[in-house]
Amino acid sequence: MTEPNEATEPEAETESLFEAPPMGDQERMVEAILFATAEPITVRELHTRLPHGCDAPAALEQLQKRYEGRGVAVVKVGEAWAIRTAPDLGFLMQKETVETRKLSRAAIETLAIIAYHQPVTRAEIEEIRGVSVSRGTLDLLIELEWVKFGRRRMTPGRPVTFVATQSFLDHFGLESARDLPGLSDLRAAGLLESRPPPGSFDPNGSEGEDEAAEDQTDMFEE
Amino acid sequence: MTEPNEATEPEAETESLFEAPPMGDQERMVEAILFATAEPITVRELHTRLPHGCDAPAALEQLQKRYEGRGVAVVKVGEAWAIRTAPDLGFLMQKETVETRKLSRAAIETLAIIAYHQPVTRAEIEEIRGVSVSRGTLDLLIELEWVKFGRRRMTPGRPVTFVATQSFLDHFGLESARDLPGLSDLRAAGLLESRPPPGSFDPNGSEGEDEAAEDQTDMFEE
Amino acid sequence: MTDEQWDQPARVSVEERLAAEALIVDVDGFEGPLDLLLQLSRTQKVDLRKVSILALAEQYLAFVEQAKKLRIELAADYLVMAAWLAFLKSRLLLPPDPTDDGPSGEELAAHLAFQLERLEAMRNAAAQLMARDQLGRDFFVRGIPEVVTRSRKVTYSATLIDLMQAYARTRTKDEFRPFVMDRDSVLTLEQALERMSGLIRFAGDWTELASYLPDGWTLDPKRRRSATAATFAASLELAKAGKIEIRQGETFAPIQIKRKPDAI
Repeated sequence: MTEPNEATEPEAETESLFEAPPMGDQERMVEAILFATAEPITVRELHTRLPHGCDAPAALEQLQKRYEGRGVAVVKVGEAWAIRTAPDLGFLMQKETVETRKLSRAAIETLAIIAYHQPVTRAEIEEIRGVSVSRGTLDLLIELEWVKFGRRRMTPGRPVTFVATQSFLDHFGLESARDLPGLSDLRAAGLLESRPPPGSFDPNGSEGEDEAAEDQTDMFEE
Repeated sequence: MTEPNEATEPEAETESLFEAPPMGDQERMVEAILFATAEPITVRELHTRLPHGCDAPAALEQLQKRYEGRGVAVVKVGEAWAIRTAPDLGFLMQKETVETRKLSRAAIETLAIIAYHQPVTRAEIEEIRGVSVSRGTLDLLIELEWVKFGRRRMTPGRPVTFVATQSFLDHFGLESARDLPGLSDLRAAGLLESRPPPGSFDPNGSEGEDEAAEDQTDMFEE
Repeated sequence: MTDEQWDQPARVSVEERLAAEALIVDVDGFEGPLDLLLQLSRTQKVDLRKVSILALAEQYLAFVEQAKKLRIELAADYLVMAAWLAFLKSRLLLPPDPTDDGPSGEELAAHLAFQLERLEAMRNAAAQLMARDQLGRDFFVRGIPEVVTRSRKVTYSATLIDLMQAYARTRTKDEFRPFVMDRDSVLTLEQALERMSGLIRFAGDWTELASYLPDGWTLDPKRRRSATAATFAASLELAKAGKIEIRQGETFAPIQIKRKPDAI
């Protein structure tokens, strides 16, 4: 291999016994090296690779000009040089895939309870479902913007309540939460086979209607 | 940032419902995508990554012209495209050179037979070489990703066939299997025909021969 | 090759031996009989299309003969080829037998010539292929590939029906229980047996089986049926164990049981 230091000074070329390749070729060579090298490459390293007498800085400068406005650019990274994607095209290096999943059973049940019973505390949801509600389930519903925090309940501990959102209504094609099919509709649709346990609360039934209505108005005031 | 003179072909855009970026931009985008990867990229994949309405083949054609005579080249590899350094500059890349395992004569011949006769069964390879093909030879070629299984032959026993891969084309700088050196001469000389020994029971039968002929055309229709 | 071959006595002339060695030394290098034939055909110094198959067959047979003299073990396929070439040679030399409908010597020879030509063509093709510029040797891929980040966006879907079903599910949960046999009206054999084993001690004389039915199992027909069946089965168990005797006056008459005197 040739002595790298020699070639760093352009004057050396003229005196060199070896004819340096034409600048156009030097540029090609630098281009190929920058393309193929696994790391940014310094001028010194370029000189060790290029034929004797080459002027790497000049070739780099030309190459950089040539790539101006192109999809990739010749850039200086610290002391070294590399070819990089033009900054405005970074978006091409991302590939977004959209995957549609069905809501888990726990999530849809929790969502249904919130929709029918809003505002409802977590303890109440758990009481209705008969199992504890995981943090993740509520987080997911909040993230999906189908559920949000409502007012705190004025009971000991001041528990936070959950309510359904406008995007929930939009997603399910409902004008208002009042349009949610009532238990009697569910029963008519064959989804509920027997009467609810005595004393259980039917949000759309006569009992508790006042409360529900009041709460639901809250929802639309926001 | 864009080069205005590049947007010379507006016909395609005007008909699209979505405004496609000007051709100059499309070319930049294709350039950025091809530069960013070591693997050849298919036109189909380019379309999934480019904005809607882009004409990747047209952009590729322009890009290929732009890089003519440069240090890197835009090359077609089967159905895909890639940027590779110009072969005459290989001497600059000692550092990048990959030490490839030296292939045995049997492996090289088997590879050539598969490339020129594809799709080809193991029995046919053995018939051509006059010796049995060791499991290891085919395994090695498959491991190198130069050879893969093709369709089964519709003859008794439904033997599996072998075909050359895109990596094979990429490795040997071939645009397609049609560009194999000397292919047309070999075909003209009848040396790629499967010719059963006279008087022997022909396992392929006339049907098989038709199919073989058809397969060879397949290869060139790609 | 092993020393043994170099120590061969002077049974063959030096010239012959050198010629033989030239082949023998390479015998491992041949990839089967076809390869050997191709190699031999080159000594004819003609275009492969004009190669004399007859001469080639003779060369091959001479080679095999020599190998035998030198006591070199040839693989079976070399010998098979030798036999086939001897057959081919006779076919080529003898006038064709008009009654034989098999392929003629010429046809067989032509096919062998084709095989040799094809093998040579593939060899040349392989050489041309390997002489091409190769990836990672003459031309190179991008050294710093940029990672395409794949972001996955997950959207969730749910319909109003899903919601209604989910709500219905939570509201019916209380009434739902896993399917089990309703055992309220079932008297098990075990229960009957336990009861009878207790009572039988106090029964000195023949008693109707019906009187052993537990209280509260005689009015409801369902319960009575179950209790009767269990009690009857229990009585059979006890009889089998030798603790009681059973009798029935006639078909459908009441069944009566009595403790066996010696049973506790």
